[in-house]
This record gives sequence, structure tokens and C-alpha cells, in this order.
Amino acid sequence: MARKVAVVGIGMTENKSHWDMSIPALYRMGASRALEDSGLNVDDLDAVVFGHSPEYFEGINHPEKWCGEAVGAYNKPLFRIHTGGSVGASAAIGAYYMVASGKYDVVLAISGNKLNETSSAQIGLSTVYDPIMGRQFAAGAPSAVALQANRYYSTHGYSDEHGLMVAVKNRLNALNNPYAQLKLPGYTLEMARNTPMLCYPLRMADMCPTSDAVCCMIFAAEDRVESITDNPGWVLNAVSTNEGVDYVDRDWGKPIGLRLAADKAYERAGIKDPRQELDVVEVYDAFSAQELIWYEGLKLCDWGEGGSLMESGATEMTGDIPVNPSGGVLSANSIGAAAMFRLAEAALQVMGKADQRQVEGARLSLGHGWGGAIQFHTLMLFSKDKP
Amino acid sequence: MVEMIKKVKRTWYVPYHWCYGKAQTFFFQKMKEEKKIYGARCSKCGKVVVPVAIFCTRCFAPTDDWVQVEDEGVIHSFTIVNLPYPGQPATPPYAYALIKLNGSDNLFMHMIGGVEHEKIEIHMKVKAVWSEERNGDFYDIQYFEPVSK
Amino acid sequence: MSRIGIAGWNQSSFQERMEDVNRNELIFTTVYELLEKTGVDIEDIDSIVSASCDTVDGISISSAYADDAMGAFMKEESKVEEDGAYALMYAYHRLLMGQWRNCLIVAHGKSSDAGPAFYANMMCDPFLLRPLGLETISSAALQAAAYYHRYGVSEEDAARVVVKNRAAGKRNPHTQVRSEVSLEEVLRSPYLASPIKQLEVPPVSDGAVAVLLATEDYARQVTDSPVWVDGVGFCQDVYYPGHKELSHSVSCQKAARDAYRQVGIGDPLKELDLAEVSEGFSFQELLLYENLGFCDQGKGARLIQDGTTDFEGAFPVNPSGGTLCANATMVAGLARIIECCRQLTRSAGENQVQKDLNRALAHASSGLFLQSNLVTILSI
Amino acid sequence: MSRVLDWDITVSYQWTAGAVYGHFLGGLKEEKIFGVRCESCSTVYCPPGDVCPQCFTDMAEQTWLELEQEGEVVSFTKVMENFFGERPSDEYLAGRIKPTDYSDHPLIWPPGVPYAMALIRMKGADTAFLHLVRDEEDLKKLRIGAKVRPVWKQERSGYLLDIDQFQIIG
Repeated sequence: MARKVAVVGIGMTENKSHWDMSIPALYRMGASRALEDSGLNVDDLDAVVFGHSPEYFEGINHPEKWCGEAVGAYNKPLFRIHTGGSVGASAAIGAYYMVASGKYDVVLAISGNKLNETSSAQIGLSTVYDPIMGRQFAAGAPSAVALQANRYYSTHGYSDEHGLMVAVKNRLNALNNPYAQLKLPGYTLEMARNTPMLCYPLRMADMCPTSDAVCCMIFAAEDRVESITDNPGWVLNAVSTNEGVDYVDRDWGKPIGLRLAADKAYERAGIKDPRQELDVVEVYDAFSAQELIWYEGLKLCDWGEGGSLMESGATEMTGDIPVNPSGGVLSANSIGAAAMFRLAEAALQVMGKADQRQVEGARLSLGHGWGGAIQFHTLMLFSKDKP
Repeated sequence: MVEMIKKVKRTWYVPYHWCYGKAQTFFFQKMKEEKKIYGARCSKCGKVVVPVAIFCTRCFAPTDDWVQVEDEGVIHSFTIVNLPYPGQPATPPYAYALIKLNGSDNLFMHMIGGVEHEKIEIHMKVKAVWSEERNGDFYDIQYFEPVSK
Repeated sequence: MSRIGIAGWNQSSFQERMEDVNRNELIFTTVYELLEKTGVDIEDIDSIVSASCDTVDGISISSAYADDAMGAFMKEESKVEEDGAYALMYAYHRLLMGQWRNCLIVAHGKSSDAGPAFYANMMCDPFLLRPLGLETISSAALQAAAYYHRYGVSEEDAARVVVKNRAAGKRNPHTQVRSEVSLEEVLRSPYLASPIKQLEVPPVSDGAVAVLLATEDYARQVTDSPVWVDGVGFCQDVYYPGHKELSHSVSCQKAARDAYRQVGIGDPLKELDLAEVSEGFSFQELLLYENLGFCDQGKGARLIQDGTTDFEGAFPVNPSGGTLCANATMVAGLARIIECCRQLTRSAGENQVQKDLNRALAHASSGLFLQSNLVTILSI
Repeated sequence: MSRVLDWDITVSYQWTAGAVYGHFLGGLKEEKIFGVRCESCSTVYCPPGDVCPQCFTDMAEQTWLELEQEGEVVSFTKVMENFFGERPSDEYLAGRIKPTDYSDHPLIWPPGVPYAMALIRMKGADTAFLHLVRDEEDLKKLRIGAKVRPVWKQERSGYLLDIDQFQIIG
């Protein structure tokens, strides 16, 4: 059976424009902070799983070749994973699986992007579309999610007001997170409502910033964990699914790929009622409305009740199931690191190392990331107690 | 100490020669020459995917029949784009929708026109307005217009 | 821990230019044929790991649309942005967890859409390498020059590799270049980037490969001759060419040593029966002999001179014709693995190596100057 | 026959050099070639990367030395063939990257063939520097072990090609 694995070190860079660091230098900062946090050095690493999302965002093909030695992978096994926006989580999941396989004891996962290396991230993003089927007719990421949000709101009788509630909750949470980019003290619904409507029903307040950032997590096998740290983040399990893009009978307001991932993760971890058993959740809220939709996919409530769950205040820091204490992707989005930040924040909660954004007594947490054409869903479940 | 260089600014260019393949060549040819939209029927579930493809995206089975679908359908979802970005199909504001074409079982993405944006609704019936000058791409259709009741 | 085996494979044809097939059609037919061959239904596939590259496809997040074409609808899935052999390595470790019965590995690369020069030059950092126009052939040439100079290897020794592999390619119906070439023709062909000549350069290839990897009991339900993956070692060394000794490959040595340690191999030339290596260029096959531990440093040429690595030799290397006969980006390394499977299951037909075959080595590489290497040990 | 879309991906980038590349390229702008000694393994890198690979040290904080402008060829290749095809026109590229200003983001494109790339160990360095040899006579005399020195451009902007080429001096 798979070996038990825990997170023993986490390294994050601030989400901002790192105008003074090259891509390898930013990766090195992420890796050295994780090594420092775990007390390990590069010689302790058995392998590296390197995440980086689309090459055309920074114009570097196979960046893991240029940046490998900057993350401590000199003469070590290293391979790259790339699944778009969910790459940060896919890389962490890759490192978890490599350790759980029994062949590697200590594996570093690292992922990030420097979106400010292009004059406009949108030019890079436009290369996501199939050149024949869509590139000259590009929907653009915000408008694709706007189609999802509009479908969801109208199907369940919600409005963009519910999205604004998410935007305000996460921007206020971000004030407790030194790594978040957007710091908007005293942010209110009026302030959010007054931002321009960019892609109906999404206003600027409902959308994420673009930033440079790298996130790094070190995974260790059970027999090495005690010697490294006394408050590890035990991994219960991890799942990454693909829902598909153009499949027959797709309802853009109903994420069946996320529900598939959640069912598998909960079943493998023995979780019957996620709403009661989970203490804290970090979801990939690149756009505010999505957080409501992910509540339902993750079975924190039934289909169609995401808006009501938000209204109930349950997902606030004071609620019974806080979501995104870190401020989420709405407050910091480097695409390459964003999904790993979700897992890292979920791990920090059960490790009791989330400082001002700590949810008291958190013992069971979940991190989620999505990517591609809203089709990849990645989950990792963490526990304070060894499974 | 020398003055540090902050940025190296350059344009990067890569030429590509992407292949349409038989199915997509056929699809755009029918749009251009006959103002018709074609899909393909799955040999396993019998559902129709648009545009024409050699496989069903749900059953992972080959399609065995290329069938015409109507250039009329129902809005599954829509958005009004006010945000400018490169590669977009029109200058903002414009309306953009996922349309379930009659006879097709997946969604077709195109623009909505000929109506004030406030009036557009999900489940609204719309029909294609074809361009006079067509050269085998998505602009062969100008936009989809509401079908008067 | 259950043994992990290859229960089936399928390879599209390798062609210089597949103009009437688009990327998704190439992927769909390659995977669909594998399922037909193995009698496995898409519903039975537990997980998928694919390999592709945005720069080759000219599409960012290249797996997004490709997933529909490989049957990844509602599947547990991930994607490796390295050669397909790295995807098999990742799938191998996933299966060792015991959480899945099988994993479908799919690698595709239509190299002719953009051509290898841009793909390779874009791997170069913009500050110290890209402005020089460095790409696959010129980087290999710099390594060849250092290798010849350090060990006194002659251009003729390197040219022998082309003669050997092209002769093998003539017999292999699954490869792309199917014609022999003489030593004189190779030596006479013009330099593209000295000392590399036109006939010493791999072809541009479009193609895809799909492999069904499975735990022992699932594999035995599918085939009565699974090919076992006994060990996988991989490694990446320094990036900048001036920061390392180009006449050998430290990462190749470490990858091979790691794989041999897992399988308990002391002397690979004696304990392996055959090897398929991603030689890339003529000289690189000799350099790989040395860094895979088949012989001492600088002595690779002797293995080709005395016919050891010939088709009828004691230790055939690249009986398939290797990447000098077909070299689809992101696919060539996984193609080496299935060429080993063909030989081990004695299903290589006209191209079947006659001697007893129990254990084979497949090598893949990624990056310029053999920066990253991966060694898979297979047995029957 | 099925249709083909002949097009391209053209993007303008502003790559951040950072503390190490920024310092090295800054040196080129002032006709200086820097080497950097890693204080934990005392290897002198020219040119440096962001880290010393074996020690994982941050090269920005190591000892920067200005090197004598002479080196020795360790390996080289004469590139005879253009692998990149036809260079696109500046007008075309300017249109493709609008609204970004093309004059501020010129195309990055390889040198014209025939030319040589040579790995050159600068005096005082333990590693080699990959650069160009272009002059017709030099191409004939080029060999491993040749002594070379940099030929600087008049107009320098803190870019690798501020050194136009290396000339054989022995």
C-alpha cells in the first residue's frame, strides 16, 4: 500500500511584480525558503518535481532546464509537470505520489510564473486557444468564466451580488496574508459594486490580479518525518481529474469533474460528511463566482446552494467552514504558483503555522486548484494527525 | 560598480503550419460555400458533436456520420465583453454566447448581435446571420440574432 | 509492492509531415487502436499521464484540448512536459502506490508544425544563449567537437553509427527512414554545423505513441506476455554548456547507475541483452555507450568497430534504427521503450534480433547537450 | 488535400535580468567582462548563472572580478546552414505585437550563416563563455586552443551581442 507522506517544509514568495529577480532567481527564493522552513539542505533532496505553466507566458521553452539548478536539482532527478492553472497543485501531487511510491524519501515540488515578463499577460493567454478553432476568435479567460458564472447564477436564481460577497470576504482575509498581492483595508460591497463591469456578470472586483510568484513544498516519507519536523502536514490523499472541454451535454454551471475528484478524495480518506469533518478549505477562486460553484462541487453544500452557503456566513473566518483564509487567487494570481499556494495554505492550517490567518484548532483541511479550459481539478487533503 | 541592466526587451517569433485535418477542412468549407454548419454523429451514443470531429468527446468512440445541424439554437449562457484584449472577435462592447444548435449535443461559441445587450437572456432562441464575404472561418457568421417569437 | 508491466502499446506511423491529420485526430487514432488491440474498454482505464509540449503544438496548455482526444473525459489525469518516457516513469511510480490497476500513457509531437530549431532555441535563456542562434544541431556539434578532441574519436567512427542504424531502419516497418546509406556517403555529406554532417542528423518526424502500463494482475488479464518495468533512473545536470565538461554526460551516468542499482546490475554489457538509446546524432550513440556504462570513457568507438552493437552483435544497440531513422519530439524516448517491447516479446517480425532476449535498456533524453537523461530497464 | 494554417506565435517580452545577469550584462555595456568566484567552492564562473550549481549559493553575493579580455577556445562549431528559415519583416512583427511598441522590442534572431559559436575560457575563469567568431579569416584559422579577444560594438545596450565577435590573436 502507498507509504504515508507529510509536508515538512513550505516556501512562498510574495505575489507581486518581482522586477529585481530573474526567473531562476525567483525559483531559488521559493526553494531556499522551503529548505529553511524544513531545516533541510539540497543534499537531502532525492528528487524535484518542477511545475511551470505555459511556455509562451515567459517565452522560455522547458524552463525546468534553465531553472533546475536554481531549485537545488543539480545532478538530481527532475521532471516537469504542466497542467495550466492547476500546475502548482499537479506538481505537488506529483511529488506526493513519488514519495508514496516508496522509491523516493524526500521530494521537493516547486511551481511558479513571472507573468510580468510579457508586456500583457493576455497576449500569452491568447495562445491557449486552438489556432484553427478559436485563436482568431478568442473568448479570453475572463469571458469564458463569465459564461460559467452567468449560467450558474441564472440556473439557481443568484445574482452577481453573491460574487461580490466572495470578493469582499477574500480581500479582507488577504489583509492577514503577507504573501497576498491585493491589500484593500475596509473593502466593502459598495466599493466592489462600483468597479466597472468587465465581462457580464463579472466586474473588476470579481477578477484576480496578475503577479509573479513561486511556491514550494517539500514532501517526506513517514519514517523521515519525525527527524525533520514535529508539526508535519500529513497528506491523506490527492486526486487530479480532467472533466474535458467540448464534451457532449456539458453544463457550464455544473463542475462534474470537481465532484468526481471530491468523491474519490473523500472516499479514499474515509470522509463521509465533508461539511462537518473539514475544518478549513482553500479553493482556486480566480473569479469570485467560481468559489460558490466550487462549494457545490466539493459537497460543502448540495447542487444549487453555493450562493446560500455564502449568504449564511458559514465560509467566513467566523463561520463553521472557513474558505480561503489566505485571501485566495482573487488576492494573488501568478497562475503557475496559485494552485500550489492553495495546497500550501491548507497544509499550514493543520501544521498550525498560518499565523494571523490560522483557523483555530484546524486538524483537517482541503486545498483545490483548477486549470485548462475550466476542466482540470486537483485536490489534496491534509491532516494534523498521522493517518 | 557598473549600472545594472534591468530588462532585456525583445520580440520572439515562431512560425507554425497547423493542419486542419479532413474533418475541419470539410467543416469550414461547408460554412464558406453553403452557409451550413456540420457536426458528426457518435457511433456509440448517437449524439452529434459540432464542429465535425472524427471522435465523440464523451464516449471516446469514432463518429460515423457527418450531419448538418441547424444554424439556429438556444443560448446556454452569454456574456457582454467590455474588456479589450488581443485576438478578440470585435471591439468591445460585444455579446458572446454558448449556443446549443438544434440537432447538436455540445455547445457552439459565437457572438450575439441585432439586439440590445440588456435584452439577451439564457434559453433565448437565436439564428445565424451569415456574412456576404466568407473565407472559411468563424467570421463566416457575423453573429446570432434573436428569432422573433 | 506489485510488479508493474507494459500490457500493450501502439505507435502511429512516423512521417516527415502528416498534413491531412490534425493533432487530435493523430492522438485519437493512436489511442483508439491501442484499446482495440488490447481489448480494453475506455471505462476500464483508471488513470492517464500524457506527454506533450506547448511549443511543439503551438498551443498553450496543449493537453487541454488533447485530453478529449485521448479519452481523458472524467479521468484521473496529469501531464508531463518531457519526453513520453518521463511520463511512463511518472505513471510507474503512481502505480506503485497500489491505488490504480492501470495507467494509459500518451505522447504526441508533430515536429513539422514548427520545426526543431525554434523549439530548441526557445530553450535557451534570453541573456547568454538565445541571441547566438544555439539550437539542436549546433549544440550537438559543440558537444561532438569536445568529445572528438578529448578522446581522439574520429568522424569515421561516428559515421559508422549512421550506417548501422540506417541498415536497421531499412528492416523496421515501424520507422520513418527506410533506406541504407554507405560510410562514404555519410563522410561525403556536407557539414551542417561542423563536425556534424547532413546524414548524421535525425529526421523531422510527426507521430504519437500510446502505452498501457498496469499492475501485474491487471497486465496478465490483458496479455500473456507483459513486459516488466524493473527500474527507472533519471537525472538532470547543469544547464549552461560552458559550466560543464561536454565530452561526457554526468546526468546520464547517474541515471544509469540509479536504474542498475534498483535492478541489481553490475556489468550492463553482460547482464543486459539489448539497448534502445535516443542517440540524436551519430557521435552521441558512442558517447551514450560510455555514459551508460557499456564501456570505459572514450572507448565507445571500439564497440562499433568490433560489431558488438550490430544487429547480429553480442549486444545490439538500436536494432530499430534509433532516432536517426525517426525522431518525433516528445515521443522518441517512449518509442525506444516500445521498440524494446517488440524485441523482448519477439514480435519485431523481419526486424527481430535472433539471440535470447530477457532484459533490455531504453534511454531517453531531454534538453540540449544531453542535460537530462532517463534510463528504463525492461524484462520479459 | 486538407487545409493548412500558416501563421505564427509572436509575443513581445521584457525579461527581467535580475542581480546576476543584470550585473554581467551591465559590464558588457561598459566593455567589461566579469567573472564571479563562488566563495564556497572557489570556482570562477564566466559567465555566471544565478546560482553556483554544486553549492546552491546566490552568485549575486559572491566575489565579482573584472577579467582580462583574452581567452582560449575550448570547443567550437562552424554553422553552415540556416535552420530558422526566412526572417519576418519588421513591419509584419510590429503589426503582430501591437499595442506593444516594436521599436522597443526588436526581434531576437540568429546571426547570418556562415558563422561560428565557440566556447571560450577567459583568463582567470574556470568555466567557458559561449560566443561568436564571424570574420572570414578567423573562421579558417579557428581551432581548439586558439587565443581570442573580444571585439566590442560601438553602440552597446547591455546585451550579449554588445560583443560583436571574438577575434583570433594567436
